[in-house]
Amino acid sequence: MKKIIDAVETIVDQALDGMVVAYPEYLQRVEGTLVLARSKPKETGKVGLVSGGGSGHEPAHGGYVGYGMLDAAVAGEVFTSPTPDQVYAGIKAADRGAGVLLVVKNYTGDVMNFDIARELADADGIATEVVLVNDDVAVQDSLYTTGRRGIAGTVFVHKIAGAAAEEGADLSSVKVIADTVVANLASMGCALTSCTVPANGKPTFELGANEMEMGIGIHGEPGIERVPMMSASELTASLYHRLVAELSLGDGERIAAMVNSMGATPAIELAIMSGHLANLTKSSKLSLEKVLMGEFMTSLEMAGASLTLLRLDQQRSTLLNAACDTPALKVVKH
Amino acid sequence: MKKIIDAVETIVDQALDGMVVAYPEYLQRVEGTLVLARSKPKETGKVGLVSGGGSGHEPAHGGYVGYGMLDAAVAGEVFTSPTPDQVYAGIKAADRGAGVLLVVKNYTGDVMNFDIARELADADGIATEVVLVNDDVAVQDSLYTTGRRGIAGTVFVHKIAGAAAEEGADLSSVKVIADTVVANLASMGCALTSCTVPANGKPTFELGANEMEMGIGIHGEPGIERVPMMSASELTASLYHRLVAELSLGDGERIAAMVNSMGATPAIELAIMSGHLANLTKSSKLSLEKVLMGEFMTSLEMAGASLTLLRLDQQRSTLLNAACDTPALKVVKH
Amino acid sequence: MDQVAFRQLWRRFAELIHENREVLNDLDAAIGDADHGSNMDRGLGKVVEAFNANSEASLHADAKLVGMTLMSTVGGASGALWGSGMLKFSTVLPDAAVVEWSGFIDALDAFVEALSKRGQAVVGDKTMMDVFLPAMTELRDSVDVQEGSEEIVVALAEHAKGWSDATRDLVARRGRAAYLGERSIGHIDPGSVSAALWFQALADTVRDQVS
Amino acid sequence: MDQVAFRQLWRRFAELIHENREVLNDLDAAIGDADHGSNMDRGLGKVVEAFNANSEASLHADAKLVGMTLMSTVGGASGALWGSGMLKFSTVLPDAAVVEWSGFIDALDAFVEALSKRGQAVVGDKTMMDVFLPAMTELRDSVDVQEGSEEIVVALAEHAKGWSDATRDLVARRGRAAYLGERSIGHIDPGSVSAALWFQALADTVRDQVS
Ligand SMILES: Nc1ncnc2c1ncn2[C@@H]1O[C@H](COP(=O)(O)OP(=O)(O)O)[C@@H](O)[C@H]1O
Ligand SMILES: Nc1ncnc2c1ncn2[C@@H]1O[C@H](COP(=O)(O)OP(=O)(O)O)[C@@H](O)[C@H]1O
Ligand SMILES: [Mg+2]
Ligand SMILES: [Mg+2]
Ligand SMILES: [Mg+2]
Ligand SMILES: [Mg+2]
Repeated sequence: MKKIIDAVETIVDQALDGMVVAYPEYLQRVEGTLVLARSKPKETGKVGLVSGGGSGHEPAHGGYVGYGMLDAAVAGEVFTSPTPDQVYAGIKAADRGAGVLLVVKNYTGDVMNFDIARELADADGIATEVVLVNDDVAVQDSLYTTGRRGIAGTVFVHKIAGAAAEEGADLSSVKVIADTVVANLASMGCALTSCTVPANGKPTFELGANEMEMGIGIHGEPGIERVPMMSASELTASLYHRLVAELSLGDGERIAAMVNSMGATPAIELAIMSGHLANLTKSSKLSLEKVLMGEFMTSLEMAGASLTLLRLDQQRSTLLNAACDTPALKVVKH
Repeated sequence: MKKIIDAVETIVDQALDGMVVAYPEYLQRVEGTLVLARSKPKETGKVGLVSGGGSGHEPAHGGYVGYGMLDAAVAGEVFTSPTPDQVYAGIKAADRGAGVLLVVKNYTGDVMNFDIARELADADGIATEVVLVNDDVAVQDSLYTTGRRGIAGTVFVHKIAGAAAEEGADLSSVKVIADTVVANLASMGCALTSCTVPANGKPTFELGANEMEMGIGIHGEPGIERVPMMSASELTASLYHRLVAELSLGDGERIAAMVNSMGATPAIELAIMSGHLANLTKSSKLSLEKVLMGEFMTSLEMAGASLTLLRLDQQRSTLLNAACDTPALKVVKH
Repeated sequence: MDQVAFRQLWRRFAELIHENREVLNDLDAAIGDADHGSNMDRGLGKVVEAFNANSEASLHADAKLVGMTLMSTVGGASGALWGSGMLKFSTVLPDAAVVEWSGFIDALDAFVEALSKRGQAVVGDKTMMDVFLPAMTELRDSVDVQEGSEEIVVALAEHAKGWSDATRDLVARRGRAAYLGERSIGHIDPGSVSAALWFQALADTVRDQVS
Repeated sequence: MDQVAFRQLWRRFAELIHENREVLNDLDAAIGDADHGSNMDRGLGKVVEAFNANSEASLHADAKLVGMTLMSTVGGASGALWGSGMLKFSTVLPDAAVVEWSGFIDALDAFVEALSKRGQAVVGDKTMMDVFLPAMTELRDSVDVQEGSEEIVVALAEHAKGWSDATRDLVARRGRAAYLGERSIGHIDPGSVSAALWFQALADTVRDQVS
């Protein structure tokens, strides 16, 4: 395992301090916790947004704390959901008196830890709502199992719900907007290499020279299928058609997309995928209004990429394009 | 070689198209060339800025095209300097009647190809100046050899010279400012893994499980020394002290820094380095006014990082903090 | 069971987890995210630290200390489950230094019920519940037997290991492994292994008490 | 030399570079950035394409076509050097279909001078100039010999290979390898190898003309 670290035990703590070093105008650390909160909290009376999860997904989640997106981000150990006390600290940091929306990716651990935190917040009189993100279409949705996972599409939830909260929408409205984002959101990813969980010290899985893993989650876990390497064109098309089918996107519909690197895959490859995406949307007569390309939800140093599609309506489009200013995502008004 | 590509020959062309797909509000491609130019050119009468180099350094160089930074970026094949005709096309795209500053990293190939392009521009009556970036302190400076290389510090030149040009400074003033940036700039990088040049299909060099390569350039070439892996603390200190010595930085001086990933090294590791950097500057009584942390000048999917220090004075500080809006770097006025 | 035994049980569990840390990570790597050993080891290390730093007045307080510590240091699915389970466990234990065997089983019953409620997993879902649920049945059947019956807990530890091993053939329906569907077949569930190790720790503790 | 021979020379050079593409990349990987073979191969492939698409009226025009093509397709240090060198070369060649051996040598002289001027490298700097500069001296000495003297060009090709091999022991002072300093010792300079291949192509062409 080759990583620029000091000790496995201190990675998360050190990294959070380093985030504040790099982004002091955006972030402060809530003392004694693994929570990053806005250095300039939003006005009282507005709904707070908290997101979080295991570390190792940088810039998620601290990178999305700032104007127009999150109010606080809660970090767990690498690939381990944060504990309820930490989530609760995040809720308190985000609460400006109008309640707090928790953005939770649908993993058992995240769901349970955030639920316990909500119970604590309840006891303290802080109103909370949850939006459960489950955009990963690689996984079958089912009532009888854990259902679909939340992956990179979560960033769209941060952006759109964050914009609504910034505009002053109340808690239940922000939740409704966030839920409709999720209802119109689909993602799928692939890995070209595994990543190495620092505490484990070796790659989580091994891939042959000509193999890729389709339908991976974001915890470096194996995907749902191992297939031979594809070209950029084949890969983009295969992900795209799957997402279009899941969302039943039809002629003339408006979409936003995210082409996300899992970590090691460089921007030049994402750009090639983005080119294919533009051509694919043209062929299916979809109106591609926005592409987020880059590292948004990573799995440490894994090579691979994910594609996300979001169906837009006027409201989501407006909120998506609303100004925001965070370390990892800035929408500047021209 | 596992990459999300279609064919080695079309990588650069496809990636440039993809950049326009992702950033249509910032970039347009100059038809028939490998040049990305601002989709909204700056006012006539202002100095143009052109930078460029081999591809594989994304977001460099197209990612820095936009308000307050570059006017055009010229791409070569992966790790190969662009050809003079392409550079000349970039110059023409950037020229708004007040001449063009070329930001050139000090590699033989870049220097010669940009020089030939200047001869073409000369013949056409477009005034050009060159700033030669040679921030890599791993390499001995010498009149009798190629001298020092230009690496990640180039981004500071884009930012500061770009801000001066945006403010309306004339060509010779912009060049003077750019030259003083270079005179106060020092960088050094390391690799934990090699990258694979697509056309070559295999890693450029091999590193043992406990080895790192110090003083690498940005073309995936071997560095100046192979050493055992260091901790984040040792690595940051070793790079830092080398840079401080080169710049003869003393008590109370103001600096900006860049903690740059070579590609695969994730943000969590950069953040750990940034934390150490902040402590180191405190110990040496330097005033660390700005940290750029992230992927700014990469070498495809290489794991590793570089550290850059820039001595600030009031002028450089003001220009560094001036608003800019490009795909890869945005300074938003709060 | 008294406080000494209770603490010994958890110290022993911490040891077993620490020894099996890599095994648990590897099992989790196959069908999850490779952190179950690290998570449990981190949390139980903190439990031992908490024991060393605090001498609580009662079993109730001890169990609460365990629950709070696990809840705030393990993280992930196992942290929420073990944490809230042990907090529930503590509410059932008396504010005293000793509890009857039957009282201990009642507390454990509350623990398992809390897990069921929180995690919604049933037998066959390929989770730690594949150990805890049958173990509870077996324990409840033993409620009349004297505390310290080495036989019972040793047999239980062995059975727990078997129930854990049997998760190998199951398709995961809860937790992170559920995303793998059929691909989860052929791998033992890591959480069931740590659950079985807890019963091993119980057996070891009772054996020590007796001898 | 006539246009047929001139084009054959470049076609042969293109072949040799293509065959040695990986060797050149590997040499460049050791002390540079692993692209010299790809760069030259890309450019020479385009030269062949340009030949196929254009029948120029003169040697001057043919040479200019080569220069423009290399200049705009090779890139890197070698592209700037070969490109501007061949453009210079073309200015010295007559607007005619044939040139005397001495005229060819004059053009080559201009080529090498352009390289020296652009690249500032001298013998011993571990670059293509370690082949071109001594080769020019040897050619100038042969200026009175009849065109088509197979002996001379075959010998020259052999010497060129030797000069290229000898770069192995040098410390690079120009080009990308210079950054490696002492570490560049022990590796042959890739640009010197492609330069030597050019002389090989020249020898092969002359041999073909003669036979
Ligand atoms: N809903 C659930 N109910 C009971 N146990 C569960 C549930 N989900 C997961 N588990 C257990 O948790 C274990 C995984 O724990 P761990 O790896 O520490 O957390 P995570 O899955 O969040 O990484 C699984 O092996 C399984 O036994
Ligand atoms: N200043 C120079 N003068 C002459 N030849 C040079 C000079 N610099 C580099 N070269 C030659 O160029 C070769 C490298 O070419 P190439 O790999 O295509 O370009 P780059 O170094 O830009 O990647 C070297 O092997 C060397 O022979
Ligand atoms: Mg986990
Ligand atoms: Mg090159
Ligand atoms: Mg796990
Ligand atoms: Mg090269």
